[in-house]
Amino acid sequence: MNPLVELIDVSLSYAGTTALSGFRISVPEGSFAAVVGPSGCGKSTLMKLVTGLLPPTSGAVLVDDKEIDGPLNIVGMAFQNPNLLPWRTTLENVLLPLEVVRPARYEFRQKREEFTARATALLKMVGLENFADHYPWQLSGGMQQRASLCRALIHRPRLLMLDEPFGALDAFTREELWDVLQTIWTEQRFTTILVTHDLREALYLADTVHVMSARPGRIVRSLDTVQFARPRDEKTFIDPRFNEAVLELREEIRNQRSPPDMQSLTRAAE
Amino acid sequence: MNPLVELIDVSLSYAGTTALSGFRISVPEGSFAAVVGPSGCGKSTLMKLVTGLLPPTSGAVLVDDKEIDGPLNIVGMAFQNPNLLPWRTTLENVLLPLEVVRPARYEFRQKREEFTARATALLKMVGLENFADHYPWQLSGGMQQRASLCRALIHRPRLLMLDEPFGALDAFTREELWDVLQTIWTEQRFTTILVTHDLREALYLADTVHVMSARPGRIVRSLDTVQFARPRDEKTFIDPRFNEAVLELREEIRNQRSPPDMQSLTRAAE
Amino acid sequence: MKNLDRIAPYAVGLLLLLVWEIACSAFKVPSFVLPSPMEIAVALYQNIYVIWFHSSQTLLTTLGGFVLAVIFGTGLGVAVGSSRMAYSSLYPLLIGFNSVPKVAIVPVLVVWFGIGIVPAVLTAFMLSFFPIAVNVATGLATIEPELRDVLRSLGASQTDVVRKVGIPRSLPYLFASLKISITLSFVGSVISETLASNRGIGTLMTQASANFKIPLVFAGLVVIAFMGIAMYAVFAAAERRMTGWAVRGSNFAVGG
Amino acid sequence: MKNLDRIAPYAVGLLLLLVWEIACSAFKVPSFVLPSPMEIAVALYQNIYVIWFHSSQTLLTTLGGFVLAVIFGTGLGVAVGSSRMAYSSLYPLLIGFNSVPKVAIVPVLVVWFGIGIVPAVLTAFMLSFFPIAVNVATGLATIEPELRDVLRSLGASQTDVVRKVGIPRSLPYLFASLKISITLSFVGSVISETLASNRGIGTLMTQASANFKIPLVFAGLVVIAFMGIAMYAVFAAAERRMTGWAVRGSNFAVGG
Amino acid sequence: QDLKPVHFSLDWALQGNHAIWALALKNKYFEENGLNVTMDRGYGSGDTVVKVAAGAYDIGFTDINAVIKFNAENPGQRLVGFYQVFDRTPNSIITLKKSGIAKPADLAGHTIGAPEADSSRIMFGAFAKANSIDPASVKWVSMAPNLRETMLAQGQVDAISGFSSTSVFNLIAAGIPREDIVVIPYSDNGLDLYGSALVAKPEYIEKNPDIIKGFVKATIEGTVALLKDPASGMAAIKEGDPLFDEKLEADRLAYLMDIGVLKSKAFDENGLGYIDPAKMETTIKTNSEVYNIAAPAADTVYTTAFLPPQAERMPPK
Ligand SMILES: Nc1ncnc2c1ncn2[C@@H]1O[C@H](COP(=O)(O)OP(=O)(O)OP(=O)(O)O)[C@@H](O)[C@H]1O
Ligand SMILES: Nc1ncnc2c1ncn2[C@@H]1O[C@H](COP(=O)(O)OP(=O)(O)OP(=O)(O)O)[C@@H](O)[C@H]1O
Ligand SMILES: Cc1ncc(C[n+]2csc(CCO)c2C)c(N)n1
Ligand SMILES: [Mg+2]
Ligand SMILES: [Mg+2]
Repeated sequence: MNPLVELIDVSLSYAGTTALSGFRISVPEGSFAAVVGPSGCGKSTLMKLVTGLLPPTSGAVLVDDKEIDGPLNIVGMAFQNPNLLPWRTTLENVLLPLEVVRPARYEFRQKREEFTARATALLKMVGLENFADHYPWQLSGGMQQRASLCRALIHRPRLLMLDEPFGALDAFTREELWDVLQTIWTEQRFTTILVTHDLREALYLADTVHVMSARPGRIVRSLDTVQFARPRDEKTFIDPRFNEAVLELREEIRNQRSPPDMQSLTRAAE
Repeated sequence: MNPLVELIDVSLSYAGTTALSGFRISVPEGSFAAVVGPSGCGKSTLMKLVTGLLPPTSGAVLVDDKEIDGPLNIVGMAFQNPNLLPWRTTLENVLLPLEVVRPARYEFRQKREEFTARATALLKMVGLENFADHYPWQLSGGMQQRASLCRALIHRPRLLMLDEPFGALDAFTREELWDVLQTIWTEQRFTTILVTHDLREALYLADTVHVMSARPGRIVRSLDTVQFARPRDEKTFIDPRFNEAVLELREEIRNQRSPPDMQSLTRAAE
Repeated sequence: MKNLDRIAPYAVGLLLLLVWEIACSAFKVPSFVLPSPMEIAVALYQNIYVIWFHSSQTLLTTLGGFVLAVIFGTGLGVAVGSSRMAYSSLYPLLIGFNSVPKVAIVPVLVVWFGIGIVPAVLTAFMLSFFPIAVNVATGLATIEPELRDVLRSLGASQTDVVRKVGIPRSLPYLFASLKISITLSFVGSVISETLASNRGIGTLMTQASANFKIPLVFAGLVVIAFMGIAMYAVFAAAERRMTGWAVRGSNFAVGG
Repeated sequence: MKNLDRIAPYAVGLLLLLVWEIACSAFKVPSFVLPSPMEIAVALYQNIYVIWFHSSQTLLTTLGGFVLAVIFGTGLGVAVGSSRMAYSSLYPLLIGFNSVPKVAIVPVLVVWFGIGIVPAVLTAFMLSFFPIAVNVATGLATIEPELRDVLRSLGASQTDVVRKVGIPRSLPYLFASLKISITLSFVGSVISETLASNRGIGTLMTQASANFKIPLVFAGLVVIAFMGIAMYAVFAAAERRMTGWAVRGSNFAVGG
Repeated sequence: QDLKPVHFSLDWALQGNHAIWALALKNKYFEENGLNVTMDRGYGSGDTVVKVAAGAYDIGFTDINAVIKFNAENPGQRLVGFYQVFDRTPNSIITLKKSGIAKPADLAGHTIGAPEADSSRIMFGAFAKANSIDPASVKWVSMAPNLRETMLAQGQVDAISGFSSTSVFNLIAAGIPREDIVVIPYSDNGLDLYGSALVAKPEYIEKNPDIIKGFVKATIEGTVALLKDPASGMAAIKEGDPLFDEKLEADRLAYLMDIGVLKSKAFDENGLGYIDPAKMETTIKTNSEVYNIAAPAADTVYTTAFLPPQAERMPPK
């Protein structure tokens, strides 16, 4: 399959901090990639590069075989921070992409009811059907995150970018949403890049799990998950190979980190 | 031991939403309590009640045996959202409580160096020693969360409130910080209330784990963890009773939740 | 609390009048220097028709200038706030233009447009567009990049970003600037009327002052003040409806 | 880009002067209606000492009034922005007061304080405190409750909240209001000088206009505009240093 | 029939003497002379001069002294007076009894308030010369025109300069008894100059001689009607301006007639609008000295070409 997203020798430096360096990745069209790595290694930066929110310092970011030079309009993104607009209700927030992306924006008035129904169905799916008319600041942290997920999906993007979309959820809500996401993905087969700290989540959802090194980040390992048949379900969790893979990833990440400074810890605790 | 925090039959209603109802909890002075529960059940609300940021709709919130009627000044709180002030560097953000709480605020000028050293030591502990002079928006999500933890600790509060302080961190950073927190707590023995979605985290750190029902939230189960000797370490994880307790909590939370609506899921995926 | 809130402005207003009245009689301030509220009230009552005749015109020209200012000011603010080029090239010019007292420019307008409603509308406009432009520009320039990124990640155009995030985000400050601007609009149209007009509170005031009827001058001022307050009430209502989200948990609600 | 930015204001300014000059000669605008830039330049050059004598006084009174306005306006803004009571009772009064053209009040000041520097300073102050108060109040009333809670959870007093969150949070808007206010301060002191003063650009302007030396009037205006721009440059520098965080990733930096 | 439109600006807010044209409008004198006149209030003589020169108005009623000055500053845009309305300037020094100032010589060492721009203040040099006092011996305080009387009443200045017809009545309105007000008119103290006139641009006059003629005729008819029945004149203004204070303005008009401004021996003998070339020469010479300009030729300042025969402009007995 053709890669939809390809990063070639990308590096990105903020003033004073090199976030990514010598970064290479290739995500085939229609596949589900997960990215894991230690905190601060450049995962969110990667997401911004792929969507064109940031230009790389060097190297090339190719989407659809073209080097991008600004934000794309085939993307749905759930940011690490839910970033809901405080002057819009949950429903209005979820509808936002349809007011912006082509061609939905031109049909927005006439298809308003259809779009609202679509948004309501998504909200129901994540358990927010009763909060459509609430404002974001009336939602709990986890509820905001779920609304943000709906906003990323509503316009059926070709490329879905999820930056720790389930971080603020309890284990059950989270696992339910895994299945929700899997179902939608199986239907629509958009290309997905998921950043997560939950290794089980990465293995459960993705076709390939990429492990990043500590800052400056680059990919040090890519693990295929073809051995776990789709659709995956509770049985996948008890597959011994699944737990082996979790441990393997765990070990890989541990190698990428430097231990904490226990001396300073003792000092601070004095 | 005397309870430092006690909630008696507390209920809290926002316009249109009852977040807590018939809520009772008692947290002995110097103990470590963890609160777990489904997303949106009222955990963050509980935190605001205990610190006096919100008055209860009915019932009584007692701290130090006195009913509170406004924000307290014995508290260190890490909010679910890091909420760092964007016009202050990381270091200045961490120093903020010392500019506000008594008596530190009066000594702030003369003890500036001592305080800065204390803040720097805390930052080093969480791996942010190189980011003291960065602004919050120059930090990754996980880094912000760690800075926020430092801010909650800097003024050595009598009551530490942590609302999912490790949610945005990878497994290793998270587990290291558990140990960091445990060490500091063992030294200083401040009373702590920790909200988390990670059951292992709750069991590893707390003396008692409280399970909340779905909204309107109340405590349906409180689990003691005396059987796991302190200081806890990697050996605790392999204690079979530990994993049993995790499963037990898991089951308890599952009972508190209603299953998702799979019909609407199929509709949304059409 | 709610009730007290409603009474408060009247109470403070009354108190002020009382202090003024007492001060006037205690210090024997002559009425041609500063008339007492009673004298002003009498002048107001005796000339109510004349005042109505003039003030209706002033209200009209003020609103005309104000509407122009809102349209132009918002546009200018969007331009200045969203392009660095416009910012650095226009800001100094705008400041220069606005530092200049418009009294000196009104005569030019009168020569070009004749005495009447046009110079007054234009003066009201010239005085009041700047605060709107400044606040809209500042609102746009200080949008949280996170919110902007939400839109940019959807491939939104600059215009989309301004419409969907910039304007709503800056609304509280747009309203703030409207409060400043409406007062300046009144000042502008009255000043222009003082300099060249056959109708309007400004005309009334020069005429009264030419005849040394100072209480009538102040009666004119009082009417302007009330028209300003009435306009404010309109904005305040719109503001409450449109920017409730921005003051959601403000101090006002502490303990609520 | 950076260079272009630096040149832009001058380029636009020059362009404007050119258009003005050409329009004046094309439409044969008489110099006593609107002098051309060349005529103004000549008047400026020929009267440079007189202008300096008068403008130095105006600058002084303007700054005096402006400093008062900043102090009082900020205080008032804090009061109005952090207490619902103050908000609902003071806002209407302030609007009323500011809708009134100060031309009518200057005479009262002159009678009380005598002709000279005091009425000019007070007029500059009266015209310019309001935008500052409005923007500070709006800044405080729209603080994100999350940020306020950070301080409140530490048991911070209302004052602490204002100092540590309110003021820094509202700084971009405080600067915005300073830009508005400084222009109003200039207008205020010049207007007061026009009405009663023996020194200042306002005096120069009435004098010149009585002598039909309209180019000199406009030369005075030009000097005021330049003083305004100079003050703006000072604020802009302070603003860049103090509120960089607020425009961190603004459009200005797109692609950077 | 076709009425020719004319835009006419007064020198100041409506006052009693303006009833000349209010009557001309009301009694259709303008229409009878083929004119459709719109009349606007003015904002000072200087301002009226500029507006007529700029073409915003066709005809203005303004101080001839201001015209002389304007012509000197703007030689290409000059104005010409074609009908003298005021035989004398009402410019005066006005003070209160308690100041002890009774004659020009007493002014030395005192403060006088007036706008910098006021013709009374500008003419003061000539006034001082005519009365042999040192102009530097008085201290001037600048203020807006309408602040003058307040400042005098409040004792912030010892005297003010300006039109006595305005200041005297403002002081009375401020509660000062008439007998406490001291007026020292320039025209009684060695500076007998002409006052306000009807003016227009020479090009306009040349192009529209009929309009000018008609306007002069209507003005004369209005003046005659006003002198005959001042009360009807006051009523005519009041109709269009409800703020107009008939009683005050009737008094002001009577005052202007008393002091020989609107009604004078020269007008009585030679007819309304009469210009004594010698007196006009003095007016021009005084202005040229004060402003330090070359004295303009008399025919660039005024013309009598549009005056009807003397018999048609005799004031009522
Ligand atoms: N706007 C910025 N300016 C300067 N440095 C930045 C900026 N954004 C991110 N960084 C730096 O880049 C590095 C990578 O940040 P990034 O947000 O990509 O990390 P991350 O992998 O998403 O971490 P986390 O798991 O904690 O969210 C960090 O060291 C951070 O300090
Ligand atoms: N300011 C508010 N106004 C109205 N409703 C609110 C407000 N804050 C919270 N709620 C409601 O109260 C309930 C509990 O919210 P809370 O934030 O306490 O949940 P939580 O347990 O912290 O959830 P999470 O794990 O997702 O953070 C939610 O239903 C939420 O919608
Ligand atoms: C009767 C009469 N009274 C006052 C004025 C007022 N006024 C108009 S212009 C001017 C100053 C000269 O430029 C003054 C004082 C007047 N014109 N006629
Ligand atoms: Mg991140
Ligand atoms: Mg929460």
